[in-house]
Amino acid sequence: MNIIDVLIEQSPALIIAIPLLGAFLMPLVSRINSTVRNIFGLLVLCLTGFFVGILASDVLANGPRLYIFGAKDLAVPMVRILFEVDSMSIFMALITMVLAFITLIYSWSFMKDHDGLDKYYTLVLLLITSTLGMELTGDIFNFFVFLEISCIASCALIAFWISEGEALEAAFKYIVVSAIGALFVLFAIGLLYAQYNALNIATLANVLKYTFLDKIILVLLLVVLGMKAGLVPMHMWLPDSYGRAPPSVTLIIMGATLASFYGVLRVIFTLYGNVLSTTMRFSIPLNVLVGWILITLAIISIIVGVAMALVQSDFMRLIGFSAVAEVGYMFLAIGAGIAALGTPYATTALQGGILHLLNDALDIGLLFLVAGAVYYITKKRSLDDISGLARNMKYTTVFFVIGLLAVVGMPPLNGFASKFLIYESVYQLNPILSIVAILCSILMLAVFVKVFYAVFMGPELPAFKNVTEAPRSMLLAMGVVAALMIFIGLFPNLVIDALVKPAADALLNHAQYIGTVVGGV
Amino acid sequence: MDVLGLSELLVRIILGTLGLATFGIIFGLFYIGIDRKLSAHMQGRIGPPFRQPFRDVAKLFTKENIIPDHAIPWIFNLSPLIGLIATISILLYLPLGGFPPLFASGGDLIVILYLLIIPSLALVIGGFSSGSPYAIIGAQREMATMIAYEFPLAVLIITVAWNLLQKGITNVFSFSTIAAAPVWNQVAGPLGFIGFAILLFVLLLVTPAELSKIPFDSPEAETELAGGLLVEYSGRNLAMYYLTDGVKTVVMASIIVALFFPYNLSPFIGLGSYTGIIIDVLFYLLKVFLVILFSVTLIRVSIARLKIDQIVYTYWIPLTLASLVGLILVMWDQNIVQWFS
Amino acid sequence: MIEYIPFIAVVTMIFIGLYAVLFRRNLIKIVIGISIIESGVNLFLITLGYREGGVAPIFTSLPPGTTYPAGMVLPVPQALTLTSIVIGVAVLALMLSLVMHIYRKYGTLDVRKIRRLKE
Amino acid sequence: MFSLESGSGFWNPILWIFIFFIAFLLFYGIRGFGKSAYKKDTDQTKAFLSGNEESSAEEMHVKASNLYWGFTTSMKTVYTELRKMHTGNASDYVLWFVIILAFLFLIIGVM
Repeated sequence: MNIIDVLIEQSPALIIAIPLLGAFLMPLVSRINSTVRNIFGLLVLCLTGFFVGILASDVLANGPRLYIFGAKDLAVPMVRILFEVDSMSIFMALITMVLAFITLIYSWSFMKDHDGLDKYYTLVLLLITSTLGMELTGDIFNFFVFLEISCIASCALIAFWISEGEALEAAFKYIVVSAIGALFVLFAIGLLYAQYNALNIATLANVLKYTFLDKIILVLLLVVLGMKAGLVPMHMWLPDSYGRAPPSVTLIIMGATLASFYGVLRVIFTLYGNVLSTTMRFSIPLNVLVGWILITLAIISIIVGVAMALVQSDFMRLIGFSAVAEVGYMFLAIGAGIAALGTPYATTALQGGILHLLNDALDIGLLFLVAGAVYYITKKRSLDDISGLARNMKYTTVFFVIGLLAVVGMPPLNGFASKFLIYESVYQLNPILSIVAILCSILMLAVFVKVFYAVFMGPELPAFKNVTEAPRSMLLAMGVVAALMIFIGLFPNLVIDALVKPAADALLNHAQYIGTVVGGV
Repeated sequence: MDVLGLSELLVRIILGTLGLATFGIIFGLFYIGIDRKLSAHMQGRIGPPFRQPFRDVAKLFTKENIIPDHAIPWIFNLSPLIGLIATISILLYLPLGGFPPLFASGGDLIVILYLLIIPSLALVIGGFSSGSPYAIIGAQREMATMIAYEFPLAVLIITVAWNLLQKGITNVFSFSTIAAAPVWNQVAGPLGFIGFAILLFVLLLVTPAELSKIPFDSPEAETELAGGLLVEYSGRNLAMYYLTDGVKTVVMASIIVALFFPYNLSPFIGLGSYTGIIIDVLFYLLKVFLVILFSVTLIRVSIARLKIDQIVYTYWIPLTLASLVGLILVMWDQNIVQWFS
Repeated sequence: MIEYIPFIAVVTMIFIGLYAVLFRRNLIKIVIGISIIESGVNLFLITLGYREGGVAPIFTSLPPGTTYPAGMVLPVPQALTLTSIVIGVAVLALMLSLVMHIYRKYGTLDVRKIRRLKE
Repeated sequence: MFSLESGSGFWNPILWIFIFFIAFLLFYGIRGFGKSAYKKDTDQTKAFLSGNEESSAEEMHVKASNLYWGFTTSMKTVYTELRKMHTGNASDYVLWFVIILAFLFLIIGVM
């Protein structure tokens, strides 16, 4: 057994352990000086990224991988904590790592002038840990624990600019909804344990019967995770907190949001995978019902998100509302995929949704980075107070244009590739779905053209005559995201074949996920 | 792909782009000339000669290309160019003159729907970047108009594709599929026919807004905004917008022809080879002319300009409802016929 | 009937907590409401693991005559509850400190007045 | 290989980029034939305001919140409702959550 095999075998635990350890070492390291602290943070992420990378190459080649804490094999599977990593989890972990790297590089310049940065980086690493934990774990109680950690870390980060009352308000609203949501998840976990005497997802999925209690559990998990992912009408915390958190960390808070979205996928496709085709009253199968519930909420999300974004005047809050709409697109694709499970276009819709997850993280992320750069330079949030920055901030303008075109799905950028797949699959379920999706992407264009005008064009106000370009590390972070977006836009097939297809197959093939644990007993 | 195939593809791309750009510009300007002449006659004027648009463009190239003080030069200069190029690129995906599209497997209806946004977007961004209050008001009106007409347009495109899908056809968004199975042949009964007739009517009314013609030209509104988003443009930049307008006219008319009248004359009268091709091309040009006559010329001489909120209302309430009715009729079409048979 | 009482208590506590969160205006009372929901959920978990006449699930020094494992209460729910209590304390502390700071900035604890972020 | 196929249509970004690039070269060349000179720093480069005096930059600035007047006006009823929905009250956030929870309990419970 060579060293790489050992590393791969241990990597699920190390992916969690390294950033967690790094988080708690951070205050100590920060005492030396800021350069060492920055390098230490990068080092921790590089190490984590390395393990995610080798784990990804292994999982994509050889199928799901199991890690059992505290034992070599599965003697008593229900009492061990399991990490089960399949292509979907590793896809999410890769996205999280990309967002984490960009956050870190961006933070170097962006947060330079603030104090309390040791706590800031500790929280950032903690949030990354918890997001990765939610994505890799195979144990539902473990999922709850990481959900709570991410909730605490995000809340503290949202309130990081504690001198602003609004940041505190946003953080309080966030923690109220997430704490209540998390408690309902715990309640659902209790119900699951009461019925099946097990806590790991694969074992539960194997024995799940779809009793009356299981219906309650399904609703609780769907609604809570949907709320954490930002579905309308439970989205109101999202623009508040995205708009008030430091823009540098919005990316990883978004990573945690996407992890909740992943939770929805895991619950529906894996936990309820065996019972999805159960026929209920009026001979409606469960998958159709759940699919249409998600589609309805998704359509409302898209419309409300875009419509509200159109009238916002706060730059970051506006992006927050458009993030709600983007989440709606993902839920639309996934909902159509569930409702039409088994047809060829369901697979296309699912792939479109999963690709859109990656694109959403990059597009909205880039826009937040640009918003952060604008805030860093002008110290203004309202679109009404900013004007004519394109004259002095050329690179930022170019990055914003790329983000704008991508987020509305203009060819040939990445947003178009995923929206193309979504439009051309969901119309087969019902034509109205594609119509609304296309229409709202045009509205999204109007939203961001307004921002483009307000921030970068328009007359040169005297207050901004002497503004300079954003610092180099911020430009580097934006450039990396923009390059990734252009790459995905030009070669969507490469990304779909390498990452998205395996992830969609892993979701559809829940028997393999279950078999990895249950077969091993 | 081998070297030979690759080089052939390259030659096709280069020659196709050059050839279709020439075609689009010449016929675009020509149709604008016809439109101006005809509308002048309808209003009891003599009107300019047919070749007036060519002269206009030639003259604009010799004029000074003024960049205003408040403008952001690089955006101001780039946007007319991008708009024109994007419009030209649509031509390569469209069936023109009775021929199949040059790159049928390179882009479909959804791609074209999005590429059609780019010229309008270029206008908007150019208007915003020129820094004149008139242009800014015009640009935001253009954006609102774009939102407005995109709703019925989306309904129409999805309906056409969905109807084909119900007949078990694959690649329904592709133009070669649509040309092979014209919509009128795909209806089962009168309901479907009425549905598609409504959709055709809606599309004919979307066209003037897409081309910023009266009554939907409030972004340019010479009388109140002094030319709106083009107010600061001059010289070769304005010539680019002029050309874009011409090419876009051909593009929109060709889309209507391809979606609703993809028929050729040669199979009917049984002419082969070159004569057949010439007849088809002439017939296609005639169809394009008729579409422009009905959706641009006749409408713009008979109706006065609408206010911007009236434009949004017109498209979002009456026309969207009409197109949704069309969609529902097409959806019911099959069922009704089955009930009665 | 008597064995259902804990479950009734659980549901009652969750509803009392939700009532406080939804209809009380004071931020502290909202926090208390969340705390009550949390106690309700914890009570639920503990109740799940209860066995009549069971002893604590500790292997060493079991009372003589205890059957294993039927004579012990379930250990897993207890572990879950402990974890959940620890997390709950952290969330509670964070919420209370936020409330404190909000009072400094806004000068009020009325939830209806703490809404600068709206629309 | 580069063409994205959805089963209902195609999209080939590389091809489009090629077309775009060639058309760009062509029209950039054609544009080069046009006259590029103009008289800098004269009245020619002032914004056209129908003969009115030009005001300061702040006053000429059309603010972002004033854009899309036509759209928001014709959608006024929708926006009033949406604004009413976003109260910003933390209790209402939880209320929406409970409403959706109850609603889905009803739907999935009945089915």
